[in-house]
Amino acid sequence: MHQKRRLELIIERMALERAGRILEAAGLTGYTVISAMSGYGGGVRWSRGSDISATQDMVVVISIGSTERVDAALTQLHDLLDDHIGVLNVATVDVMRPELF
Amino acid sequence: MHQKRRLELIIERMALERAGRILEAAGLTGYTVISAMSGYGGGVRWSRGSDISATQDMVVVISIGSTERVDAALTQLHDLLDDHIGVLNVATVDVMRPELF
Amino acid sequence: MHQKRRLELIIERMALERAGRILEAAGLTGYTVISAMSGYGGGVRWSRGSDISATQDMVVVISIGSTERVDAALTQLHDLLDDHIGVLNVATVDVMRPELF
Amino acid sequence: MDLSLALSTILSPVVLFFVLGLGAALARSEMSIPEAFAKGLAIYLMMSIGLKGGVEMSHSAITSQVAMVFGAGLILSFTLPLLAFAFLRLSSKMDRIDAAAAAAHYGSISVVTFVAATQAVKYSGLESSGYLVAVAAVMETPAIITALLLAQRGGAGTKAPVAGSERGELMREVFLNASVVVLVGSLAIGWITGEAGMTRIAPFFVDPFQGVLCLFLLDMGLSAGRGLRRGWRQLDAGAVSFGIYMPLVSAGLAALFALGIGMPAGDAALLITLAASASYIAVPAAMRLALPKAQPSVYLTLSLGITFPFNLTFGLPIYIYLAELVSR
Amino acid sequence: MDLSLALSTILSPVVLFFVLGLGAALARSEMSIPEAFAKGLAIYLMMSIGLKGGVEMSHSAITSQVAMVFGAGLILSFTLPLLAFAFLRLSSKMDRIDAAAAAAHYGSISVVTFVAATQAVKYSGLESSGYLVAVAAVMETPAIITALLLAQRGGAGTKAPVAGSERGELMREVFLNASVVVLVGSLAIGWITGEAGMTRIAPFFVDPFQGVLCLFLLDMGLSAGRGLRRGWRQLDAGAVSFGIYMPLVSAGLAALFALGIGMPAGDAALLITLAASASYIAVPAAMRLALPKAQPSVYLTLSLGITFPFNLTFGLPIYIYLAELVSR
Amino acid sequence: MDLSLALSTILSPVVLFFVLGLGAALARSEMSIPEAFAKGLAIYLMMSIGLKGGVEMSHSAITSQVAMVFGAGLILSFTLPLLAFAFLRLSSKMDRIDAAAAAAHYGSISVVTFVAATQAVKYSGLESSGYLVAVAAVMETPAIITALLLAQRGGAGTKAPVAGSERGELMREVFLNASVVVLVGSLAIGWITGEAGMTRIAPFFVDPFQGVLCLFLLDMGLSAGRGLRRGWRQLDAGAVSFGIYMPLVSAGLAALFALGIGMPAGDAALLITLAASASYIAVPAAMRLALPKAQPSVYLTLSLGITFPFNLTFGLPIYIYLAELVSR
Ligand SMILES: Nc1ncnc2c1ncn2[C@@H]1O[C@H](COP(=O)(O)O)[C@@H](O)[C@H]1O
Ligand SMILES: Nc1ncnc2c1ncn2[C@@H]1O[C@H](COP(=O)(O)O)[C@@H](O)[C@H]1O
Ligand SMILES: Nc1ncnc2c1ncn2[C@@H]1O[C@H](COP(=O)(O)O)[C@@H](O)[C@H]1O
Ligand code: NA
Ligand code: NA
Ligand code: NA
Repeated sequence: MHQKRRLELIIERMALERAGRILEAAGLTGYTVISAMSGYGGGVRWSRGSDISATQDMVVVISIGSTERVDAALTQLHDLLDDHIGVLNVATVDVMRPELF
Repeated sequence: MHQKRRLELIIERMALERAGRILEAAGLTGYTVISAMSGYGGGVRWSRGSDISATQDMVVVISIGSTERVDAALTQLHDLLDDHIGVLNVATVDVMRPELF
Repeated sequence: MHQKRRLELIIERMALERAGRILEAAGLTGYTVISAMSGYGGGVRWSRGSDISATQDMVVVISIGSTERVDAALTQLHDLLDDHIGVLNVATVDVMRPELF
Repeated sequence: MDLSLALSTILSPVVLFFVLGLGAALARSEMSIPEAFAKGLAIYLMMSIGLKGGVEMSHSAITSQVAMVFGAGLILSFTLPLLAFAFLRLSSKMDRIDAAAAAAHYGSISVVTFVAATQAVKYSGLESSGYLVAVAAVMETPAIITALLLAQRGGAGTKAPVAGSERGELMREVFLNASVVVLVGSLAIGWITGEAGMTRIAPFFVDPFQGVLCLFLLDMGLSAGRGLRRGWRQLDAGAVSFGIYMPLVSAGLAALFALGIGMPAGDAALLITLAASASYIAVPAAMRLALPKAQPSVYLTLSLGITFPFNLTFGLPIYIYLAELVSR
Repeated sequence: MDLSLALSTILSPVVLFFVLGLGAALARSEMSIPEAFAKGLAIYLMMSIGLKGGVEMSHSAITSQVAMVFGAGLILSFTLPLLAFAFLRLSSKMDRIDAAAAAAHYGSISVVTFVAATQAVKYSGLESSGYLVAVAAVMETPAIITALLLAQRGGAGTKAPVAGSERGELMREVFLNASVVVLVGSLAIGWITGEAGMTRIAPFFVDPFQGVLCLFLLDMGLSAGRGLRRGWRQLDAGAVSFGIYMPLVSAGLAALFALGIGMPAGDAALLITLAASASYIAVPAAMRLALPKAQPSVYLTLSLGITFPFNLTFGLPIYIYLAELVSR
Repeated sequence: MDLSLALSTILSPVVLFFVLGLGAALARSEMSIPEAFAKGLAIYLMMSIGLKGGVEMSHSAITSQVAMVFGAGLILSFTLPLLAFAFLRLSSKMDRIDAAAAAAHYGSISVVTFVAATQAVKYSGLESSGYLVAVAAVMETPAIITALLLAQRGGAGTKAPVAGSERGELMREVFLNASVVVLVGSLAIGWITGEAGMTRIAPFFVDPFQGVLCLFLLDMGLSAGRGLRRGWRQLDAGAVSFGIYMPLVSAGLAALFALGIGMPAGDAALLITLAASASYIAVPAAMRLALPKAQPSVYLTLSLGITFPFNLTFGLPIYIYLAELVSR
């Protein structure tokens, strides 16, 4: 197994395309997006089904990549999270086919 | 980057509010909930679309927080999982803005 | 806390049952499936809502298990990913009830 | 018993679509009706019967007979779980907590079975009153209280509350769940706006009703079939037979009430159906909160996998027949 | 002002279902209408009013009065945010960027309020013209431009673009969002196919319309109630009162335009309603892209939690009354 | 060829909504119809045509002509993939496995194209028979078998089965997928309950049908447009032209069968449309299981992005014209 980095970005849906462009520009080969159902932050609970504007929806973006590529994305993502609602974490994971990432 | 803990709780949807209250009481600043589509456990497969009562639905709760706060939640979550269906895991992750968690 | 492995398989929905059978055969006690909303790979973006055939949908499978069981699944999953679209990563996590996995 | 009526109930499109779904699920078809779509249809069905019931209620005064039917409904919902619990403990190997949880389902009601009954009653040439929708709403919850008392007598009462639980969460789940809100709300709206308000919305809430019910029951069939496939191993022969004789026992008791009150046949058929039907949405949710240690696969398989299909196919003609007997 | 008309608007099934949803959410019921289902209904409603408007437009020529109404709509959408911004800065503690974002909502429109108004107008015995659907579409976006200019004057203009943003993404969101595409598209299709095309699809797009609106407004009520419960702490008294007096101010201005142009009462009522209504779907989305630092809970609570309920219940009868005044 | 008929087909609301969706997607609008809602509508459409077909079949006996049409459908579904495969290998750069997978789509059918054809036939003043729904169901799967044989001849047959695969999973997918279950099931239910059962559910399954089709085709347009935007780079000129000439070739062959059998014009038009249409739901799913190495973006773009739009707009009038030619 080979070590890679797993980036997990929880961000408002409206900023998803911007986050995607950043990941793509950093050379990450792929990412997968999951839509969140509800959440809590800043003392407030929200939930998807109950907001007709859907403006407050959050998504979870997962991207597996090499340390360099993930790091390359981080500065820009940091800036994005200056403007948009969200949090980010990175973990070390093992993969079987390092050439994919 | 700063080390934090990532708590991942897979639990039945009906117990979600209870889990949320425990996380909030432990001082965690936020969590995000994802609804599971299907799963397998105890030798049985379930899947969301096929259960009209939705009682057997599972959700995945992700919460990033400091070691102390996550640990503070763990005892209570352990008790909750005594009564309710679910599993839990915690991992170490890196974050950029430690003050958020 | 006890160390276990967390397997995360991102795979096309049509291959989900096959992946599930592999995990079950490897003795993993459970897994949870989340349906992805969109993604990017091979230079192409896809998104669930926009594909009426749903053939290109991806899912995320999470399974917590002992190192042996996860390793037992890996060879077969490697073969599965030879045929089907997807990526896989494994991380080390802490759990409270080791007997469950 | 009029066989041709029974046959025409069983061979109605509504029941046949249910059977189609059941068959497909048992044959391991992967087909499904999206959850969001089915849940939307469920809300539509409840709004529709609520509205129709409310409009009918706006026509007629609340007589003492009506009050007695509400009383009968309440008594049935409170007491049927006692019977169900006793039967389950005697005839199956269920432990106290599983038996109490399952018993709650049989005191409560199934809105869809009720809806199917209103249609079957109508096509049998009988008439029924709108206020029975309100009786259905009233019968949803008392059974839950009885079941909790039954479970507590076994010692569950001395336990500390579940971690993270909150006072009032069960009450909210029980009294403000979707089916209570929509049924009671639509009933009130139908009652307030009356015939005039109804004519504007009839092309949506009245005309397509039967067709929507077909689509919904296709989904119910899939759900029941999948529940059965998943859960049948959890049920012993005693439990399975309970799923069939219990509705008949409840129906018999309700028929006695109908006889005593002197209800007209159509109304009696609906009260009997309510008693015979078992919940598979509201009560399971309440049980997950109140008795999380009870196994959901046990009570859901019983209620949705055995009793619901039985009621929809063989049950309804029997209940209508019974109603005609006691209303002569 | 005709009180019985006001009462019959407020006690229509459509409004009562909204109130039911609002009440259930405020009482902390967990019930919900699946998002996918509600969004599907929203598209249905927009297709329906687009088609009906288009068919009506295919009958009648575009007169100079029609052109003037479009002009009035444009002017209102461009300028109302200026007024709203000034009021918010004076009467509440909102900062520039929050006030600009909120102001955009009040220059734009709410399709559902418009739809409810067409129904209320119809049941008041008035007639309205199909082209007002096109006016609604035209009024959706100008307000966004004004709001961006207002925000920039405070220095936001000198800032670098948000990381990952792309030229054209805002334009795409604003001009190709679902409500613009479906409204304008259906209008064109109704206009092309005319009466002949419409008769085939009327059983779906015309007859059940009112009923679907009930179901949709139940969901809107839930959404508004939950928004309120979550967001009311974000609003001071000044902001809350703005949510009620601003639509009245806008209505007054629009009434002057209607008077000047000499619009018939039904059309005037719709123009007034458009001016008085505030966006809660298209504009919030645009604001998340253009002014991400503005707090969504502020503008959404104001628009969906305060103004929308006010318009739907008390607003509509007032606007119809106003329209009758200025069209005498 | 009757141009006004062609025009009226192309300018029908149904086709115009498809074009609207296609245009919106190509213009990169983010609008979408929720998947769950669209899938619910798809099930509705299949139930509706199944029921109508079944009721019609309950009226008329199964003649030898009917049997011949089933035979023709089977032969076409089995053999068209051979032709399609040969064409693709000659005219495009697709490898054997991609070509085999794509060929399967052209032997199978598109239910939505069929549905649109039934409407176009009806509005052309022709009549068609209910049993063609059954022919559609029968034509869904044979093509898959042919394609698998084609792929195996290239060596795929000697390979070990895919990891985790199970005997029977492909069969289940192919014979118990949603469209087969719902079409065949509804056909049977329509046939059993006949006219009497149908009248009760017609307000839901018959009257709104055309309108629902509009909404559904708006979604199909979005889907086709997005598929095109994503996948067009995968197709060379040979493949693109195949997407247009192949349906014409299939139509020609089917027309010969219709001529030989002596089918009436309406029925012939439907058989021709079935042959000309290409699957984009059932076959892609089967191909992911059976030939996972074939690229889905190739066959989906071809079938949904090229052939479906062609059939819906230009194809249908051509097929009706052809049917009138061969049935004189
Ligand atoms: N510590 C956290 N862990 C996981 N999700 C979080 C966390 N903090 C915030 N979120 C998510 O981000 C959303 C907005 O949070 P906030 O920015 O704190 O208002 C919340 O509703 C959660 O869905
Ligand atoms: N080891 C595991 N890894 C991931 N999810 C699990 C695991 N075990 C159980 N689950 C989830 O929890 C549900 C209930 O499992 P159980 O408590 O074993 O019946 C399953 O259907 C899965 O969704
Ligand atoms: N590095 C990655 N990280 C996360 N998800 C990925 C990654 N690569 C691919 N995916 C997912 O797998 C799908 C197919 O990718 P590909 O096999 O590269 O075409 C993508 O659309 C993503 O959803
Ligand atoms: Na009962
Ligand atoms: Na406005
Ligand atoms: Na074909």
